[in-house]
Amino acid sequence: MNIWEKMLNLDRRWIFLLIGIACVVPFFTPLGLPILPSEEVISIYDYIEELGPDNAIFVGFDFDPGTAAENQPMGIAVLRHAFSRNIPVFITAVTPMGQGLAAMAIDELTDETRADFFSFVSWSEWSAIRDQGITERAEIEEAWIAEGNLLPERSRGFIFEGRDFAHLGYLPVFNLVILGMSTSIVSQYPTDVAGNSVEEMPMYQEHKSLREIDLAVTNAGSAACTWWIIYGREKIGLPVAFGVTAVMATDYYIYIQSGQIIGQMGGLRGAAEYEVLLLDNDYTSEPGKAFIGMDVQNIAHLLIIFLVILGNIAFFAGGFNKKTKLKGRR
Amino acid sequence: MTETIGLWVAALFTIGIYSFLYKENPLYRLAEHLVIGISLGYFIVISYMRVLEPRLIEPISNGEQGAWLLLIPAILGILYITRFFPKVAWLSRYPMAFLMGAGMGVGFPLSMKAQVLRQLEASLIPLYKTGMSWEIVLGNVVMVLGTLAALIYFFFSKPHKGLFFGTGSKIGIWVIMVGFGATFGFTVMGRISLLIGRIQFLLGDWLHIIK
Amino acid sequence: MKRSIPLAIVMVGGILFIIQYFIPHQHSQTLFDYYTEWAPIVGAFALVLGVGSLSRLHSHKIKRKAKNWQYSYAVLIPLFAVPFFALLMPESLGGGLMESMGGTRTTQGVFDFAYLNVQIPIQSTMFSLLAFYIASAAFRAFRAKSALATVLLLAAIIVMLGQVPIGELIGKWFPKIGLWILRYPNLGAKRAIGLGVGFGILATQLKIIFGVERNWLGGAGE
Amino acid sequence: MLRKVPAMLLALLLATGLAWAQAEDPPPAEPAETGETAETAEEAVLMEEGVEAEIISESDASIINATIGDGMIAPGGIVVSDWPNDAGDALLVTFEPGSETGNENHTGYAVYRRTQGEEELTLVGTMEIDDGTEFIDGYDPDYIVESGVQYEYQVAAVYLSGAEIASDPIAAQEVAGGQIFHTGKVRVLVGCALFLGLILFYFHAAQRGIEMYLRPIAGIEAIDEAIGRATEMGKPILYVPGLSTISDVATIASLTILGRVAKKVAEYGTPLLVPNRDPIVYTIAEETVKQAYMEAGRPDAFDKDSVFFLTQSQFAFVAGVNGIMMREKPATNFYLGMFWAESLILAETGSLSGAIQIAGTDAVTQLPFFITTCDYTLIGEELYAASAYLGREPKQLGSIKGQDACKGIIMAVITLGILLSLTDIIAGTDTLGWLRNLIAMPIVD
Repeated sequence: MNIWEKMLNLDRRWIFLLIGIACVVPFFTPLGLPILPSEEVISIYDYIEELGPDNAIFVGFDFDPGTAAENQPMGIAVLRHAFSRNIPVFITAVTPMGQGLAAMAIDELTDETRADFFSFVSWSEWSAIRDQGITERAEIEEAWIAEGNLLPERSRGFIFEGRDFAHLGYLPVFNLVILGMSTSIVSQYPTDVAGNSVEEMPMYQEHKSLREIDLAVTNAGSAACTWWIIYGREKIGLPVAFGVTAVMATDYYIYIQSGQIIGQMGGLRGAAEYEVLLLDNDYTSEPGKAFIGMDVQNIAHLLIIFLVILGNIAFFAGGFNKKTKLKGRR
Repeated sequence: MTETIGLWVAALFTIGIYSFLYKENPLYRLAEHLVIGISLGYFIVISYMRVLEPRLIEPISNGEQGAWLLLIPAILGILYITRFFPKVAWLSRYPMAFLMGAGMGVGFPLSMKAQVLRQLEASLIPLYKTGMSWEIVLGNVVMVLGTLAALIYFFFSKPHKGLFFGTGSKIGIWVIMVGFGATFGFTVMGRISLLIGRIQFLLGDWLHIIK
Repeated sequence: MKRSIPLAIVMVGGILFIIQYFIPHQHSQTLFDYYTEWAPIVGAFALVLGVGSLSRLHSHKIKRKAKNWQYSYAVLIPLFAVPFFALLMPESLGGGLMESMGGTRTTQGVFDFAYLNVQIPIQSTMFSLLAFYIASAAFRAFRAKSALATVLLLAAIIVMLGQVPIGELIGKWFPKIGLWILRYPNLGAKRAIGLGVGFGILATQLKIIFGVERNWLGGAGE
Repeated sequence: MLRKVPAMLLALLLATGLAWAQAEDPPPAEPAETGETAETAEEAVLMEEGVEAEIISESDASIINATIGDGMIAPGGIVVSDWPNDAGDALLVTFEPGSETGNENHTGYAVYRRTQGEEELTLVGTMEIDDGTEFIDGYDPDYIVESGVQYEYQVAAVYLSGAEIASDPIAAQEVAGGQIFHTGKVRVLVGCALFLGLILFYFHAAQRGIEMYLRPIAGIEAIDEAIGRATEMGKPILYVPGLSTISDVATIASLTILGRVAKKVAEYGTPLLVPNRDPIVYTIAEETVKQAYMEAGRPDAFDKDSVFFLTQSQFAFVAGVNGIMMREKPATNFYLGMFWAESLILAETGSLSGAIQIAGTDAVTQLPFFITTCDYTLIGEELYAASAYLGREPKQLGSIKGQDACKGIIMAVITLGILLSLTDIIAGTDTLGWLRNLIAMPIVD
C-alpha cells in the first residue's frame, strides 16, 4: 500500500477529529467575516419594516431542540424586529419543545443583563391601564410611563404582554389548528401559555382570525412549515415567510418562485443575514449567535473542501483514475 | 440540584453518543437502549394524553352531543389489537382499510394540485422579459430544458437510446447530478450548525467555558 | 369478509373522499371533519402493536440470555416506567412539561427529567453526528472518477463556498454562481423528480383505491 | 364493473370540460383592487381639500360636524349575495360609498345585521375607508352566518366625530347556502379525470396482454447480487422499510420489494433484520416476510424476532439501527422507503461496517446522500417503478406506462410553453400568459 492509497483509505476517525477541532476553535478566536444579506432575507425584512402597531404577525417556533442552533436565532431576530416596531406578535409552536424554545427566546430578548434588551411588562402588571379602556399602543405606553415607570437605560423599549405579543404556545395536530384559526384564533387558543384570556387581549380584539393577520413567519425544522402554506396561504391567502434549516431551503425555493412565500431565511446563514440587517439598521448594537456561528461554518467548509482536494490529489497521483473502478456507483 | 444532576446526565449521554464515532461501546449501547425505551414510553403517554383523553374519553364521559359516534373509531382502533391473535388477525384490516381508503382519497386531488398542476404552472415561465439580466435568461432556459431532460430520464417504457431518449436522458442525469451536488453542498452548513448547537451545550451550558 | 370487505371499504372511502374535495357544501364538510376527528383516534391504538413487538423482542433476549441481554432492561424498564410515572404522578407530565419548558417551574418530575436530560440530548447528539458524517462522505465520494462524478463534485464545492463569507473573500462570484446553480439547474432537476414522484404517488393511490395494490393487507390469512 | 369505468370517465371528462368552458373564474370580487381605487379617489380629494382639512383639525368636534355635515350621506345600493364555493356560512355585502365627495372625515363603515323578524340590529363588522365597499360577513366567529337564514342588513358611514349615518335596513337579496361544486377546482378535476382515464386505459391495455417494454434499472438488478453476497459471507441482511407510515406511498413500494427480498432470503437461508419505526408498517412487514417464507416453502425458518418495532422517535430509531449495524455487521443493507435527515447517518455507518448498500427514496432532499454513500440508489419514481417491475403484474406495468404517458403530456405542455414564450419574445404578445391561466389556480380555494 503506497502513501496515496493510504491517504485514500484514511481512517474516518481522523476526519471526525479534524471536524471536531474546527468547530470548537472559533468559539475562542472569532474571525468576524462580513456577511451580505440575500434577496430572500431582505424581502422578509422589508415586509416587516412596512408594518406597525396596527398590523399583527404570527411567529411560529415550529422546531425541536435538534435544529435550535439554526432556527432559534431566526426566531429571536424576527421577534426583535417586531418588538422594535411595536408590531403585535402571536407566538405559536408546532411541537411541545418549540413552546419552551419560544419562551427562552422571549427570556433572552427581555434579559436585562444583555445589550439591547426590551423591558417586559406582564399582562397583570398593566391591568389597571386596560381597565380604563385604553387599547392603543401609544396610549398604553403613555399611561404606563405616567404611572411612574421609566424606561431603563439601554433598554430598547417596553413590550406589553397582550398588546405587543401573546405567547400562545403549542397545540397538537397543528395543521388543523391553523385551519381553525382561519375562522377564529380564540377557538383554538382560549388562553395563552400563562393562562391569560386571549379574548381579552387588545391585540386579539383587533385581529380575531388569521384573515386579519399580515404575516406568518414560521421557523421550522421540519415540513411543518408547509402547513402554513397549505392551510394558511392556500386557504385564506395569508402571507407566509419561512425560516427553515439550510437543508430544507433548496426545496422551498420553489415556493419563492411561485410566489407562495414572500421570503425565506435558510439555515444559520439566513439567520446571520437577518442579524446583519438588524445591526445595520440600528435595531441592535451587537451581532447575535448566528453571526458567531458563521465563523465555525467558514472553517468547517474550508476543511471539508481541503479534504476533498486532498482525496482527489491522492486519487490522481496514485493513478487510481486509470485502474478499474474502486467501487461501483450508479 | 436536580438541574445540575440533569446537566451532568445530559452531558454524559452526549459524550456517550459521540464516543460511537470512535467505536461502538457499552456507554453508547446504554444510551441507545435507554433512548428507545424512554422515547416509546413517551409516545404512549403523548398518545393517551393528547389524543385519546381529549378526543375520545373526555367527550364520551362528559356525554357531549353525538359523542357516541366516537365509539366507531374507538372500536376500529381496538381491532388493531386482534393482530396478537392469529385466528382473528384479519380483523385488523378494517381499521387499516378505513385509514387507507380515506387517506388515499383525501390525498389524490391534493397531490394532483400540489405535485403536478402547481409544478407545471411554475415550469411555464417566460424565458425572457424586457429588463431581465442575461444570467436570469440563461437560468430560465437551463431550468426549463433541465426539467424536460430530467423527465426523459424518468421514462421507463422507452429504451434510453437514440437522439431524443438517449441524449435527452443523458442530459437529464447530468442536470440531476448538478442538483444533487448543489443540495449536498448546501446541506453542509446545516449539519455543521447541529454540531455547533451541541458544542454550545457542552462548552457553554455544561462547562461554562464559552458565553 | 377477510379480504373483500376491507378492499370495498378502501374503494368506497377513496372515491368518496376524492369527490368530497370538490364539494364545498356543509354535508361534505361534515364528512371531512369526521375523518380528521377519527383518524388520530384510530391511529393511536396502533401503538399497542409496537409496544407488544418491542417488549417481546427484549424479553426473548433476556430469556435466551442472548448477547448483550443486560441492555434489554434499559429498554424495558423505562418503556413501562415512563407511562407509569406519568399516570401515577400526572404532574410529572403535561402541564409539568409545558411549564418547565416555559422556565417557570422549579421542580422537575421523573418524566420531565428523563425527557429533558436523556431523550432530548441523545436525540440532538445523534442528529449532530451528521456534521462528522457529511465530512467523511464528502471525502470519500467527491472524487473525479467520471465526468458525472466531477459534475457532482464541482456543483457541491461551488455551492459550499458560496454559502460562507469566506467564499466571498476568495471570489466575489462564488455566492452568485452557487445561488444560480441552486435556483436554476437544481430547481429544474427537483421539479422533474417531483413531477415523476407526483405521478407515482397518484398512480399508487389509484391502485390502492381500486384494489390493484393490496400488499398493505399483509398476509394474515386469505 | 370496471368495464363501465371508461364510459363513465368519458362522460365525466365531457361534463368537466363543459363546466370548465362555462365557469368563469370564481366571481368573488377582489377586495384588494377595489381598495386601491378607493384609495386613489380619496387621495385626489385630499389634495383638493387639503387647506380646509388643516383648519378643521384645529377646531373642536362639534364644529367639524357642523362644517362637514353637508357632505355626510348614508351608504346606499346595498347588495347582499351568497359567497361562492363555501359551505354556506358567508355572505358578501356590497354598497355604494357613503360620502359623495369622499371627504377625509369619513373614516369607515359599520355593518349591522339582524335576522328577519327581529327588532334589534347587531354590529357585525367595521371597515376602514381603505378597505373598500365590500364586506364578507360570516368570518367573525362571534357573529356567524347561518345557512338558509334570511337576514337584513344596514350599513352606516362612520365619521371622525363618531357620527354614523346609516342606510335603511334592507332584506338580503340572497341567503347563504353551500355549493355542490367548487368552481375554483375545475382544473384539479380535469387533471384528476385525465390521469384516471389514462391509467385505466393502460390497465386495460396491459390486461389485454399488450407487450410492454420496460427499461432496466440498475438498482433492481443489484438486489439479487447483494443478497447472494450476504449468503456467501454468512452474514445477515438489514432491510429498513423507511421511517414513514403506511399511507406514504414510498412505504408501500418498499413493502412490495421487501416481499421479493424476503423470498430470496428464505430460499438461501440468510438471516434477515427488519427494524420498523411505525407500528402499522411493522405488522405489515412482518406478515409480508412470513408470507414470503411460506411461498419459499420454508415457513419454519421464519424467525419472529427478525421483524421488529423499535420506537417512533426518529433519532432514537437511528441510534438503535446504528447499534445493530455495528454489532451484527450485516453484509447488505437496504434502505428503501421514506427517509429524512437520518439517511446519511444510516448510510455512512453502514459503509463504515463494510456493507453493500442499496437505497431508494422519493425524498428529494435525501437522494444526494444516498447517491454519494450507497452502491446503488433508486431515484424518486424509480422506487415505485421497482416495486412494479418486481411484481410483474400486468396492471402494475400498465400503470407505469400510464405514468409515462402523463409525463409525456407534461413535457408537451412545457414544450408548448417554450414555443409560446419564444413567440412572445418575437411578436411581443402574451400567449404564454394565456396558457398559464389555463393551468393556474387561485391561491385561495
